[in-house]
Amino acid sequence: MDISNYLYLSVILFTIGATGVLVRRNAIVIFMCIELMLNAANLALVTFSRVAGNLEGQVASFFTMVVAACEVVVGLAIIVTIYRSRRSASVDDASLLKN
Amino acid sequence: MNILSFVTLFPLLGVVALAFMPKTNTHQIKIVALGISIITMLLSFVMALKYKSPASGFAYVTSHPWVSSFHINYALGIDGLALVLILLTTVLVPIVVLGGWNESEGGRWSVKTFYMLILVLETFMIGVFAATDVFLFYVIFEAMLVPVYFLIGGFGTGERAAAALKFLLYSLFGGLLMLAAVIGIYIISAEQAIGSFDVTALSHLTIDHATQNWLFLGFFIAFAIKAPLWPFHTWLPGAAKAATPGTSILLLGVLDKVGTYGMIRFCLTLFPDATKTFAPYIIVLSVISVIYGAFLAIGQKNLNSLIAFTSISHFGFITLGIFAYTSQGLTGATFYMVNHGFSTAALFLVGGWMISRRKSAAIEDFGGLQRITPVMAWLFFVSGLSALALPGLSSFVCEFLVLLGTFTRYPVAAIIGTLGIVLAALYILILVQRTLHGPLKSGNESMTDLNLREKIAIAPVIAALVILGFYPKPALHVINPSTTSVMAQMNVTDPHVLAGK
Amino acid sequence: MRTSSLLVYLIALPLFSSALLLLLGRIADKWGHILATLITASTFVIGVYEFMKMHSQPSGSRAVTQKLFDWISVGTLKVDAALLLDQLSICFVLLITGVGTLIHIYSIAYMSHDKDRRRFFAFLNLFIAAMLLLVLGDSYLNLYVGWEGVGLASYLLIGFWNHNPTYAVASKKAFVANRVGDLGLSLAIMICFAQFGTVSFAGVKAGAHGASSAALAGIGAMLLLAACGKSAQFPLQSWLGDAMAGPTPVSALIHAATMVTAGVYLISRSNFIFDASSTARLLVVIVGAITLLFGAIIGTAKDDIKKALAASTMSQIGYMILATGLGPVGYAFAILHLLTHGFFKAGMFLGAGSVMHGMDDEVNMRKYGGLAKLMPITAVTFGLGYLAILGVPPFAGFYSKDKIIETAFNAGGIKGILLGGAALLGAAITAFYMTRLMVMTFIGAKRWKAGSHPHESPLLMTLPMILLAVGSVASGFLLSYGSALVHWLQPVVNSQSMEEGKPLMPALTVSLLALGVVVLGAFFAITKYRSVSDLAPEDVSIFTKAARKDLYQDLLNDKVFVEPGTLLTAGLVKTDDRVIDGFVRFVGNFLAATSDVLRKVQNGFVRSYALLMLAGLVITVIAVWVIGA
Amino acid sequence: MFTMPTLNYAQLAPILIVLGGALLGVLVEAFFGSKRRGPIQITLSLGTLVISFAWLLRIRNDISATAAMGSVATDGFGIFLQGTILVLAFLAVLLIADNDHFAPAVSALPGSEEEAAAISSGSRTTEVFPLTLFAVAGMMLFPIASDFITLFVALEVLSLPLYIMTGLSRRRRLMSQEAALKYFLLGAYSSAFFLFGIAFLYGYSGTLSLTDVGTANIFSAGSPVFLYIGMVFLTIGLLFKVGAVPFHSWTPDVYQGAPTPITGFMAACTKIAAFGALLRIFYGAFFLMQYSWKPFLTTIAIITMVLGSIAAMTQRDIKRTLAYSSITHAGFLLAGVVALNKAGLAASMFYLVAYGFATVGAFGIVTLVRDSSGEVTDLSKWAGLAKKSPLVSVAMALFLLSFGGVPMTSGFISKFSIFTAAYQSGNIAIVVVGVLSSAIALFFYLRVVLTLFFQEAPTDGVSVVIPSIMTRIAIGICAVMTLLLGVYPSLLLNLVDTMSTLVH
Repeated sequence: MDISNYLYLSVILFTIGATGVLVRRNAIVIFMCIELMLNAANLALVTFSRVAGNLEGQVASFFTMVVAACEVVVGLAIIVTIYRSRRSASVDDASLLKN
Repeated sequence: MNILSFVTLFPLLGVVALAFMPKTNTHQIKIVALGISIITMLLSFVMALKYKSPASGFAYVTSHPWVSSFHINYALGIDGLALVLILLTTVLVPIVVLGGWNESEGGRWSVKTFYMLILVLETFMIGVFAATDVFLFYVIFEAMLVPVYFLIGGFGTGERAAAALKFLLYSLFGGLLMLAAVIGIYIISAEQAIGSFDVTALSHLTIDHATQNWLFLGFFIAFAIKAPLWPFHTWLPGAAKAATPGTSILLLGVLDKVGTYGMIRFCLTLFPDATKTFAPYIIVLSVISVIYGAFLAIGQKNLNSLIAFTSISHFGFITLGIFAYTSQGLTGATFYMVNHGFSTAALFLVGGWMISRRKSAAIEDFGGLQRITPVMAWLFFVSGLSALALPGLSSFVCEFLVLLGTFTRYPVAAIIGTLGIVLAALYILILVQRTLHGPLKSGNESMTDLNLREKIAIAPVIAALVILGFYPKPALHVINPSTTSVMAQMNVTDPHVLAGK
Repeated sequence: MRTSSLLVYLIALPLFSSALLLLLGRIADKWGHILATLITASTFVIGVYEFMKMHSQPSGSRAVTQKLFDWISVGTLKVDAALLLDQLSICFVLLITGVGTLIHIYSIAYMSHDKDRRRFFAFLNLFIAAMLLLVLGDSYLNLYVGWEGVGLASYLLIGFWNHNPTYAVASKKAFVANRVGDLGLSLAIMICFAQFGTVSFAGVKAGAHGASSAALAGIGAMLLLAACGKSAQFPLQSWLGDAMAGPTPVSALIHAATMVTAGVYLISRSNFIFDASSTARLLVVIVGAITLLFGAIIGTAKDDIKKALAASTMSQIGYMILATGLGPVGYAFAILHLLTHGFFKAGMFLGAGSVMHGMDDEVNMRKYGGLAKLMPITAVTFGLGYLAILGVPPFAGFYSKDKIIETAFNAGGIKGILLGGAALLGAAITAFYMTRLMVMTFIGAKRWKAGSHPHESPLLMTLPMILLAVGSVASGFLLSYGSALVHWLQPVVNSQSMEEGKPLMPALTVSLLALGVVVLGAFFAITKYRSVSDLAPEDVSIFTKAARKDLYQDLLNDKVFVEPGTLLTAGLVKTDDRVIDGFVRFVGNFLAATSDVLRKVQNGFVRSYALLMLAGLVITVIAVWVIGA
Repeated sequence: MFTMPTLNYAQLAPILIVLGGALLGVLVEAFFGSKRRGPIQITLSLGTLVISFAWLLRIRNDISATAAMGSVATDGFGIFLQGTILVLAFLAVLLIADNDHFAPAVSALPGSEEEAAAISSGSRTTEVFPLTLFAVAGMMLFPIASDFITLFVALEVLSLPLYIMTGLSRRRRLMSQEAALKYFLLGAYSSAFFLFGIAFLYGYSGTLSLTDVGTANIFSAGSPVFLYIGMVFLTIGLLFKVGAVPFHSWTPDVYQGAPTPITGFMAACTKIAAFGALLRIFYGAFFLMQYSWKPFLTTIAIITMVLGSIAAMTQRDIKRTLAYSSITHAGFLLAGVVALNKAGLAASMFYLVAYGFATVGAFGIVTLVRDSSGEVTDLSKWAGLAKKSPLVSVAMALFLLSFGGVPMTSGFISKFSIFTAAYQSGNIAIVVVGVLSSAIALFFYLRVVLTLFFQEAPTDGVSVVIPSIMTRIAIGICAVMTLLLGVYPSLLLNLVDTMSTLVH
């Protein structure tokens, strides 16, 4: 299989993620879309690692996973807190700060 | 420390002294402020007496590195142009302090703050004329706005906050344009030699024409706003209306002169080619200023804004003289700066006393003052005569020189400008008639005439107007070499005599 | 050239005395008028002394100078504060100080009831100083200082009772009209400097022949404008009538004898300009001719004795101006008429003042009548002045006015006939209105207000009137005996240089003609005004109405200058706020509106923020791609 | 096969010390009672920062590209910025130390009994101190990172604590939480772009080293499309952090919602770190392909300056105003980035210092202005404050004038040097726009000054609480520095001249 197909997949995933952030209201879902974008980037890293013939890309993807995990911790904490206060995880409800 | 630095920084000593005085002891604070400003004045007299016109460049030169990365120096030095303006400053400050003895009270802040601001301002005002480093000039040019802003906003009347803001925004806007030009000329100097802000060094640069034009405009617009020249003038009447008389005197008498001073010191000498390119247009603006300011003055209902518009008209004359770049024009314009300082000071002082006694600045509230307060009325009249440039008073000498100098290069402009002398008669005499003549208007009955302090405050101003009118030689003697050197730097000569010789 | 250190005192003494009286205030109330009068008298003494000295010199070296100090020295412009006393200026010095002294004396009595008499004398002395500077300055710029100085003094004196709003307005009007003239003088000086590089009389004279005719015409026209302002000539004449608001001695001194003749001095002094420019001369004679008729016509309709005299002054100065435009010999005749006029008109004004003094300051001649019996001295002195102004031989006016009429006829061609005709017509009208004045005031029935007790004035007032009357009688003969004045002025104005053309008609014919029209005018007036109503009739001809309104010059000024000016001012005030400041406000509002839009974009929804980011990203990628490709 | 990396610990020590301090802080949270934690944490944090700074001084001349196998570059530029971050963090910690700003029980529902109990028990949130230290460590790493992995990790290390800290406000909890959510979501979103950009740059050059990307692209046959995508995505991740338009939307909301000392901290330090990284990347890695990015970065700089200042004009909240001000300053700093000359680098360094002091100082003052319900950020309530508290008002005016670039304040020298550098690079358009937007920006700074000094105080006015000694010190230092750097800028200018070196 042509290696560029991996890239296409990566780009498509990234686009889905980026669009998902825009169209979904639920903070958790949005957050999942962002994770999807990170994973798309991971896929690209691994693919390029293959093309370049070195391991740097693969190592980077491990770092990414770890960082993503940290992000989950922090992110979920924030989302849960706000859910408790507002009884809603919709990001559109949280719009006190504006103008 | 040379005497110039000393004169410049001396008022700061007063600021320090005032800072340690208790707020409540207002009388003592005033005495100290007055004392400091008088000593500064005497020091500047000493400096003036020892002054000898330098063959080229500046006298009392001093220079210390300030920001070495950009070759910025604390560099001071004066020529005749700067000297007369410094003297104007040091003379006016004690007069303002004495004349406006009570105007610091009832402000938003304490009397102490008022005089600290005044003295800080004095240092800035002297420094701005003494600076020979463009950057230093720029810094002071901008920094001096801050004390004025607080003086207007904190101690003024009426729409003082808005007026102060408008003043500051206009000035800073101009200043920013100038900053771009300051940077530009510095970069050019860095390209041609070692970077420098020294005004003499900068005048030796060769700058291509297009760049000169842009840099010129950067400086010029800043100065035109400051001066102010039509159509950049709309901040002035509001500021004059809101400010205390003392502040107005310093604002119109000295601060605005920085604009016209800058035109000579920087626009003409640094960008001679651009000056020649733009001069005709600026002459047109100046003539408009002269006529427009006069008409607007006629149409004013408020005493202070009337004086402000007369100043716009007078500044038109000054820029006319500058951009005619003839000996008579330049010397006349410089001398005009000094005389306008005194003449405006006189008007604002007496006007201020009238307003504070009447508790109103509306012209229609006055009437028949000559019968009840003759001394005040007379002084107001004499101040008015100075504004309309009556021969025998110093303003005549300079106005005439300006017109004469302009005529030899731009006859049409001078002819139109001369209409200004008729309009000046109108705006002054209408004002005099409405306020001083006629039967006593109700509301004026309890006005009191000037007291001794007020008489002492205004006496030197009137004396200066009369003495310099009859015997302007000392001033002209000092100014002439500067004019010559400016014209030499511009590489221009006076127009030839058309016939006769 | 000879120098004299005395000249400066002519100016310094009265100036000093004026300053002293003003600064000392009430302290000087008791003796101020005496000091002022003595000072003026002393300047007369100096004048006479200088005249004696000058007279003893040969004709070519009579001029005296005194350099005081460098006044203005900038570039090539060098103006000294220097004085020049020559044959021309000595005439003025003597007139100013002589008449001035008399009027000071008169004023001591006239103003004795005014609590501000000290101030009045201070102003008078200020005027004397400025007027002497005007005639003594050795350059146009020095002259200009005096020129505006007398304007100031005139302003102060017209508005001496400025608590009366009308008087205050009158003084303002006078100053502004004068300023219009001053504008002309300024421009003339500027052209002189641009042309010759100097503004001194000597320098300009030396260079005049090298200048272009356009430049000379320009200078001439501007000097004429200056003269029109100061000497109340058409079209700047309208202030003079209003100027009668000032105390009567002021009218006599400033607005009859001296200041208003400064225009004549200016043109005579600038003879080298006018001699070189026929265009300028033509303008001068036109202005002179128009004004002499204008003033005369106005004079016929005035009931206010002072205004009638003022109109007469205007007209008489018109004669002088006309004369100055008639070439070299005209200058001498102009000066001659100026001097004789100085005597008889000042005398008549003082007479009018004396009448007012006796009539509780009544100025309306319709309330006079039959005063000759009660005020014999006044009536006689006034009558002598009357004969002089009519030009009845051998009174002073005869010598001067006839010469002007004669010279006018001799100007040649149509011009000569027109000018001569105008001058002759003026003489007839003069006779008419002066006779009317005499008749209404001194003869006929009493039309006094109840409670008036007319009486003769005290000696202090009558003495100057008598002395001036002597002048009215004798001065013409003395000055023109053997063409004394013409010879005297010759070195200055070159008055004999021009070959006189073949006269249109012999001098005797002119004199007879003039006398004829005068008699006619006087007779007409006597018949018409034998009986006068004490109220001005309303059903008068359109000409009378026009004359009463000063021939609508004020109306014209209002319509052409004042009203458009007022509108323009109001318009500019609005423009300043709405257009210029409005533009700045517009920029501010525009920015604020943009700012509001940006605030709306910041809507608080996190997803729209993300959209903004994404949009920014996409645009950036495309842009970079396009630029890179 | 695993090779032991050789690490130069001496050069990494400043970061390690901060990380160590942070870990100690975590232990303190675990082992000390709530009453005693406060003083200990404050001392610990301040101590850590001081020691780290002292160490930094020791190694200030050790320049090396290989301190961590090429992953970090310790050069004059990096060390200078690290030092700046430490100093400003120190001042920010002094502000943070004021007990009043943080929710006593973050997990408790706003308004719940649980919260009331926490308040009455006087317990305080001390987690904020170790979080701050973690963020500081990330910030210190960010500008010296010289490979993409380190860059990414540093970005996250600095960001994640900030997300949490944003949500800790004691008052207006809902807003604070909302700010945290927004900051987190948008931050993560931008991180994703950032990472995707890294992936494509890697695809283009086959290396993750910044240095090698810089040189690889000349020889590589890799598609420039990868380069463009990679570069733009990466840049946008960074532009998000500095708050450049149109990636700025989070700034006003987060600045407003976050506890004010935290706002001050992140406004100053994040900006320094992010600009540090930007400058290193564009002066280093992307230097040779400036033709491709200079136009778009210039455009962004211009848009940022103009829109930032215009948007600020009509703000009514002081914190939002300062947020837009920080956006505008990002625009000016970008002008320094695109200048691409040594003067530009030095100017940016000076600018960051000056801006940092003024920012911490200004937010420090915001913490002091309160009414009964806590901090008041509504500008209309600030009217006439100068009458009651002249000193505080004068200090605030000083900071605002410095932001506006009025001479005699540090902000003026900053602008002057940035514009000089931009002019020198021939980019006169950016100078002109910069000057004009400065004028607009001045309007809103002066409007605040006017409100403070010339308006009449409302009846339900606010008052300035008597600041704690620590807050006083922080604001005092900021004010003195702002004035000093304006009056005698040579102090710092000479330093940045020598320190403005980059190793590749």
